[in-house]
Amino acid sequence: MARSPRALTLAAGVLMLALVPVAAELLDQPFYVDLFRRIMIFAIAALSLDLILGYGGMVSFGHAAYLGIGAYAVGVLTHHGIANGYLQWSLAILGSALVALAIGAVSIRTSGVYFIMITLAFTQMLYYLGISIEEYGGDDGMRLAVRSQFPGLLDLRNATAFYYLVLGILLLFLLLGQRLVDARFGMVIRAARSNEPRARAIGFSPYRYKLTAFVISGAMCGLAGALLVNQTEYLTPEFMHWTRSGEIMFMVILGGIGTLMGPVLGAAVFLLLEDVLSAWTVHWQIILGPFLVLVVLFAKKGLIGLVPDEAAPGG
Amino acid sequence: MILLVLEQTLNGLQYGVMLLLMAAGLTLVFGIMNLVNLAHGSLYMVGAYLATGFYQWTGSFLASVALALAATLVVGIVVEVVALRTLYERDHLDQVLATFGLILFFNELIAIVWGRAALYSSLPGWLSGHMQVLPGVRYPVYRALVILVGLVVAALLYLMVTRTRLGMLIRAGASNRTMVAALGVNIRLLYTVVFGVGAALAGLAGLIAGPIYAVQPGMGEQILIQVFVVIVIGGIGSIRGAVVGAVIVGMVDTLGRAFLKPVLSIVLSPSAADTAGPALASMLIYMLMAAVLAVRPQGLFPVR
Amino acid sequence: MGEPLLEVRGLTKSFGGLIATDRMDLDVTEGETHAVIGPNGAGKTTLLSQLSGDLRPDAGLIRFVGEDITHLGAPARSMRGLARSFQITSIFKDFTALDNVALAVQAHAGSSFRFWRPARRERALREPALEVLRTVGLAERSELMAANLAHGEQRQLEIAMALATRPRMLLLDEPVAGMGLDESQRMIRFLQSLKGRQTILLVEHDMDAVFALADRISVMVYGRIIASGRPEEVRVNPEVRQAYLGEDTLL
Amino acid sequence: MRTTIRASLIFLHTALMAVSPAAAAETVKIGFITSLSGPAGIIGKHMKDSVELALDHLGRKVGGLDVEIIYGDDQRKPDVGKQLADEMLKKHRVHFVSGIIWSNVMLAVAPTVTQAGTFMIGTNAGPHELAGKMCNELFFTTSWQNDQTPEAMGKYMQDQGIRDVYAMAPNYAAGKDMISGFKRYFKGRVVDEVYTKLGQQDYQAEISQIRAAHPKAVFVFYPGDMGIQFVKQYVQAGLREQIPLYSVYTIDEVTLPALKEVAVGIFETRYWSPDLKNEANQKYIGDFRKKFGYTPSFYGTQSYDGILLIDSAVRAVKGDLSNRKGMIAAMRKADYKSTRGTYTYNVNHFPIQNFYLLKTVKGAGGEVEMQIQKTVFENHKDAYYQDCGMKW
Repeated sequence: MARSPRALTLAAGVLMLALVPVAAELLDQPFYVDLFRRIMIFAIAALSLDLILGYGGMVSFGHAAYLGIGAYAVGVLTHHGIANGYLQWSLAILGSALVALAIGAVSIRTSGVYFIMITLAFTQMLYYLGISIEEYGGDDGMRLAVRSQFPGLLDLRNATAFYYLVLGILLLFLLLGQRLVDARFGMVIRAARSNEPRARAIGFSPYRYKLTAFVISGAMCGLAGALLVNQTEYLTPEFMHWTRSGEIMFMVILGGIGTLMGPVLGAAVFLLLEDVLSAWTVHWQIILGPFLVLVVLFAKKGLIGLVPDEAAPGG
Repeated sequence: MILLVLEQTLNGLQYGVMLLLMAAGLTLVFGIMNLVNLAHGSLYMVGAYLATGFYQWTGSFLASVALALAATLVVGIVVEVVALRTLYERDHLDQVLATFGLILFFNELIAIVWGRAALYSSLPGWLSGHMQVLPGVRYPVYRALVILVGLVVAALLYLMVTRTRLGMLIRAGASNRTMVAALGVNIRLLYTVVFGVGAALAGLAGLIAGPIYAVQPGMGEQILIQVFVVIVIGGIGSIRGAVVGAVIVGMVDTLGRAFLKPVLSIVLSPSAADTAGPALASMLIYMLMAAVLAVRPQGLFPVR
Repeated sequence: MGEPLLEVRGLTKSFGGLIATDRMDLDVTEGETHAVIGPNGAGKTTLLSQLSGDLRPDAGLIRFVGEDITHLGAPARSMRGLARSFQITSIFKDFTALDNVALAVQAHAGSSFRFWRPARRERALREPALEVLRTVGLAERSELMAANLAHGEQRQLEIAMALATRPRMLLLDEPVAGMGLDESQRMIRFLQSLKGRQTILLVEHDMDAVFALADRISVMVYGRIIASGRPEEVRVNPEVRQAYLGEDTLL
Repeated sequence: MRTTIRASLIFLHTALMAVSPAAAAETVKIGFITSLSGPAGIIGKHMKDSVELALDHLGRKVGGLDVEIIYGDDQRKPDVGKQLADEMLKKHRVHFVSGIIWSNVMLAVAPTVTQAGTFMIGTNAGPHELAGKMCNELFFTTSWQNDQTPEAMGKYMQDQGIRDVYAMAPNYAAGKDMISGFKRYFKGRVVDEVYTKLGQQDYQAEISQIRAAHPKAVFVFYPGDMGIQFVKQYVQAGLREQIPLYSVYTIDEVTLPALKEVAVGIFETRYWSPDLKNEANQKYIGDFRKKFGYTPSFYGTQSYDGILLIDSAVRAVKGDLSNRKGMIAAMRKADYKSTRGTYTYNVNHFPIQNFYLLKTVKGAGGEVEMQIQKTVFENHKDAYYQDCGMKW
């Protein structure tokens, strides 16, 4: 394991991410701390999606919902004068988990396109709900008066401290994800994705496992939402727009579905590409669109597929 | 009041018809090729642009309709052959993403060719009046025509699916594609034709929409999601489901917008009804869809 | 012969106008190998699917070890000791052979809501799984991806998965279908080795296999059992000969 | 060069550098954020073209210094806008951030910019927060506070003695602000207030409700494509001739080409119109049409004005970009040739300006255009400036 090309890539990637603030400092380009922090936040969201998409076979086209719930948890508490980060982030995780439980309970009964569309529909509902709540800015959203506060731990106003916190969470989730997919639980959801009738025939009731995975994924994405609103210092229902769900999905596919590093890589490439292309031409979407099609058609394993892997079974 | 309810019912029907024109093509393509085509909205947009362009060029509304229909059919066939054909055997995830990419491409292409500003599109004089449906109920002629067109298309689709050889192949293809192939039918050609028909239907919806809505890049996505709600409620792949779903969604959405607030204000305070009414009205069709799927996970008319 | 292990009464299932199972009765006694035969389209696989819980019957009763299981789903039946193999090979193709079997063991070895310890390093799962693979003769192939196994091996793997759930009764849907002569001989020998230790309900087309294995045979035609008895009784039953007119030579 | 020393880090730097920062103190750097892609991209185009025209008029110099403009596409998303602002501040080290169409993007961006000690020159969005409690000495706008325009319409309709008005807007914050701004001056009976789904396409149901309610007039706020669809359908339903339509931000030079004669007879209020007779405006309109081949909108004039305002500030401090106090003082004078004519700044750095009633008419050449009918407000102040703590 330690010597496999992917492990080396992971190590190199982590090292590079860890050095970003140092490099930014040396080059006097603090912007890159912000940019890479944003990338890592979306990487967390993409990673959470991949747990159910890549490993569980659940094509959720509404993952932006949890990004929104997490963001609203922080934004709403701040709005009411509660800036305590422990409280806010717990609520973000808990709230997303509960919403995921409700959405999942209905959605997982369906499959295929129905699942895609019902997750989309639920997210649309939440999006319009967000737009309608005037108290929290409606469509305009509202500014976050202060970033979440962690007295005695760290200060999110410090760009570097915030950066390393996000990096820490990303690494933690990578580790948790790795344990999860290899543990008994992960084997069940992967088996159900591979062949659900067979999984049922040997005695698994996939529904409970899939629902649990869905909730875990939602909770993780909720934390990403809490991070995103702190990054942006702005709360907006735009976080829940359906194209956002599509983008997160694209990050997963671009990087490599059914792997843990893939979504991280995908988030980085997608956001950097967007940044570079949109600075280059206003018609950047005419490049991004066909690029997306080509990735889907010809690079099924995503970018991570370019890095050789020892025959890791089961996926 | 009764006249108003009647008029709103007519409005709901008319909106349902617009949704049906889109939904029919989408559900046809799904039912037969098992393809989730998010770019269906792009074909709708193409139809609207071409019709607007042809109208300005020819000066004849009817000629522009005919030309735009034919042209959208061609565009649909080209898209099918170039990009979508390879997606039939892929899973839904790939289809969703690739066609999402196509949306970006088409929107930008249209923006490059026609600019980002909304186009001027209007009705010929003979269609812009209104008629007396019932004493006290005036209805725009064009909207009445839309209802008529929708009913005709629905009838034609029904006949095509139940009475023609193509329809038979379509039904057979939906249930057993190897069998159809074994019968010596060129299945590739069949798929291309079906996709072309679906595209033309989307184009028809688009060109009808042109004079009522804003003709601009991205116009397809605004209606697309609602169309998905329609076919999901109806049962994906079922023409009958699309018809029923479209009418239900059209009615629920229209009547919700019209009467939800007054009804709510009976039970709630006026200001609460002011807030809750529009919020609920915009979520109504999604709630309906969730409710339908909770009870019937395959929609109202499951295909398989 | 005491209480039958599996008891089917009045089982009925129809698809549209087509009746696949028609008020059918069937008993399987503990320890026996019971074969259900019948011409194509007689409804054998539909019967098996109803027994395993993959299909809901329209009417009738299924009792297993004295318990009414008619309304239980497939997982619950698996938990009660019913294990099936599928006519069309159904395995986890992107897992190794050993993973496949270990998953079956896992389903019957305590809770799977465990999130931390790698399942592939749980000896309590791997060792019994390897043991079962050894019994079916796939031990050397255990680390191969299931998709890369030969067809016959995949059929063996399927039986191994069923066995790994430690079932009280095996439901086998054409275990030798599509196999070469050698492979099917090996499979038949293996199933013979289970005889007596394992109750088996077998649906099979291959008459060699049926007569080599079955203690009792039930003949199914148009959704009904028309004859049931020991192989030599069934072989001479005129109704059966009638139903199998074209296939005389086989009998 | 620092970068040559740290060669190992160059890849990171160069790979991400879309625009190379040939930083020289003599160059004024302006970051201009607007929506360039997506349906709203048309507004961004009006703004961007106007910025370019302003630079042409200034001889490609701002305050006598070389100028570099960095455009950013916010995609109408607040978080993307915020990221662009960070990029402009920290990577490009701009001296001014300008542009911004949407209130929500503005609310995300403006504090980020001003907290970094950089000027934010808004050229469209005027959310009330920035006019009131969140006002800042580094924030200026060349547009208006959101409520002012509907206030003018409310005033006009009140003055006309119109009663029984039916009010409609999309169901989002700006929609509600518009109606409350309208009601601040309109004291007659509001038959009903209806909020429709944001981005709604079909208004036939609402139009039937309007007809049934028999109002004397209809007031709406439907920006962009929503406006095109609402107005078309309103006219197709034959209501234009029965119930006059008064609107804000619905008929403008962006939507007019898509509406043409459909919009004839509809009233708008606004602080600017293409037919405003002042030298700066006529020069702007004339040159704009010549260069870009279409008629600019108020989005354009504001952006044009924004660059001129920056120019006036840099000129006043003789190119000393570190002299913030001097530039603030200069901008407060609004000492430049605005396309709206002269105006002054309120304490919150929002313009005190006239508002006019406009009507869509068929012009002499057969072209459909908007013309000023009368002045509704002279030197109108916004409703929030008293909440702003700035004193000067």
